[in-house]
Amino acid sequence: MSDPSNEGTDRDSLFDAPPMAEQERMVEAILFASADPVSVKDLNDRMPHGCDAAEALMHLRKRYEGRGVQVSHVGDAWAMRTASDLGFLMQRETVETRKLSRAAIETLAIISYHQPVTRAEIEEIRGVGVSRGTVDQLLEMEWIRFGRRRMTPGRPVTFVVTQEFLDHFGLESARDLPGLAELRAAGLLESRPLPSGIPMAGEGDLDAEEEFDFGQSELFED
Amino acid sequence: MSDPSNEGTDRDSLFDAPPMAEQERMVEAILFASADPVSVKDLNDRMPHGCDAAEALMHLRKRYEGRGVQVSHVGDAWAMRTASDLGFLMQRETVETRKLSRAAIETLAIISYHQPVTRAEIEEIRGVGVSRGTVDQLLEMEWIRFGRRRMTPGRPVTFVVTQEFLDHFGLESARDLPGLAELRAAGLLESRPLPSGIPMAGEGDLDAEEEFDFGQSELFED
Amino acid sequence: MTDPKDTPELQLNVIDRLAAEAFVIDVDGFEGPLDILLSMARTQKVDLRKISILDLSRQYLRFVEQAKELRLELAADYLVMAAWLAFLKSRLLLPPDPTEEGPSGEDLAAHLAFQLERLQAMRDCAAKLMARDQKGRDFFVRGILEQMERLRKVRYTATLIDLMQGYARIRTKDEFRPFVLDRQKVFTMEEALERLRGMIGFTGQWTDLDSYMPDGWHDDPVKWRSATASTFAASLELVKEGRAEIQQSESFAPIQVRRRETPRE
Repeated sequence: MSDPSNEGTDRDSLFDAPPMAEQERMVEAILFASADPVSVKDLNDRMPHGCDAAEALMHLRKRYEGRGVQVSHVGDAWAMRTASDLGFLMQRETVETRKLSRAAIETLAIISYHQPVTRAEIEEIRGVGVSRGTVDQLLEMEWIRFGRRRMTPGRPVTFVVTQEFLDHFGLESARDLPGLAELRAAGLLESRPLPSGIPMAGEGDLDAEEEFDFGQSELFED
Repeated sequence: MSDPSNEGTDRDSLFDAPPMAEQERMVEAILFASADPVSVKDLNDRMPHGCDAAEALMHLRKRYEGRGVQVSHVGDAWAMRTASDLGFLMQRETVETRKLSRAAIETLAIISYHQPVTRAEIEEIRGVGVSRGTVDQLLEMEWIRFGRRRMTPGRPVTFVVTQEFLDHFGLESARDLPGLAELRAAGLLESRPLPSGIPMAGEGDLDAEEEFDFGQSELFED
Repeated sequence: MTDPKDTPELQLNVIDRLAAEAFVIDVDGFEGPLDILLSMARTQKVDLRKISILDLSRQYLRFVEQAKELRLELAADYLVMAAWLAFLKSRLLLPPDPTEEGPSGEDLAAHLAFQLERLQAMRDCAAKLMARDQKGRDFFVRGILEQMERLRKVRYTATLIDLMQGYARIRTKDEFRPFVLDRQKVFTMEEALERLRGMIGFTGQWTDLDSYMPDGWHDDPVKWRSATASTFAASLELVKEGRAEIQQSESFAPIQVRRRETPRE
């Protein structure tokens, strides 16, 4: 009732408005419990007759200055919000470990075996495009970094693996990676003769899946 | 970190905890943002290392004394709630709760005053069978939950009240139930077995009833 | 409601039954044996141990009779109490027998009094509980919830084996022959059907299926297998259409087909 024309009417004199401290409590409770910001008019409508929500608000606002919660203006209404400097308390960090995608592993493998290697070379070896996302991910993980530019036309950048990469995989140097012959001996590299010419179930499926998951972007991006 | 064994360790001394005023702000912000009570442990987990949420809470609680919003203790957790004398301002926020049957209310009272209590004991106190529907309703409202099994023949489950129950009725703990001490002094919370040699309401018939149709009797109750 | 255990006189229609139950509930307010006793004990305003158990029993049994007419389940529940009371009455009326074991009528009455007092106390507590300030009615929770933001940090990982397998996969890719169906050596079902349809019209006699195979498909075993399979499948299709009959004298004997004289429609 900040409207002066309302003051001193018969109706007002019938009821004494609650003391300002009480009005402040009311505004506090309403702002706290409201799902949406509340306008001064709404406050006045909800509070007993004769209250001055605007004044109560100012008191309340002052009271919360510097507190963990702020009384703030939202549009033409008011709301209580946690202080912005405490936003970090409202976040909970969860670390999820996920396996690197097949595209990323293959790209990483090529870089580690062929470094320094250009993107075009990676693509040639993989037989499919390499998405920017895949390379960025490996860069961000700090498993690869840019090497020297190749002294060929276009001066393409090369990629090399990092110390971080070597540490993660427990390698002294990239040269320690087992060669093809060793991979074969370890059974990791089966040269699968397929007499019937029918693709192996796993192989075909995985390719299809990759196509769907990563390949899509890879086909279009570059 | 109210645990004294944690104090003065090397780890603590590495980081200076924020000043208590700042910790109080943090607790304020966290409690403010959450509709559910937050435990001291959760507070400490979310606040920077070295904080003492329990102490900050005490300061905060004092600060909100007499305000429109209160810091209230609910079980082993804390929550902010509007002062109940201002409920009249909140018609808009009022939640229509499902009307509880008389059977449900009595069952709830028995569980809260006698917990942990088995279904047979509830029936013995009420003198009639307790329908599954009644218990289900209380479970669904999250006012009761299963407690430990009683180490008696048949290992019956027991019921206890929940934090939500305490929160709903503004109780710090089940020990604060009204009239609990008087009831205990009067011996009315004891389980006093019936002098032997006579049929007991809770034993014979009611079990049979449960077998074929639980809670017929309760249809009469309201 | 229509429990088969109901006796015939209880087979009232639903409206009658609801009315009957409403009568029990609204008018009497009785809800269970203890409740009845409680209200009776209260109206007599006396110590249970001193009241006439005989009177109490009589009143009680009268109520049970009344309830029985309305609903058997209710009465059955109450019969336990009736038995209890009858037992209690007998204990109180007979002079105590020193040789008999078990509780005295006094003990039983005392226990009954305890049960009633306890139930009343719980009812009072329930009322006090519900009269408390309640969440969502008298006090309120924070209206604007700030969701705990979950910062999901994903850490990618791979093992050396993954790496080597990945590399091996790429390096051996060339050794795989992409799967392309070799159409040259496949005699399709459609082809066989077309061929068989054209030829069967001329054959009224049992003829080996083998003789319907296309020329030049007998020599290459791969082609022979394919042509045999498709021609057999085509013959089955014609049988299904009602245009041919098929027979085989024994296992692995030649399969024979012939035109069906009167095609089924």
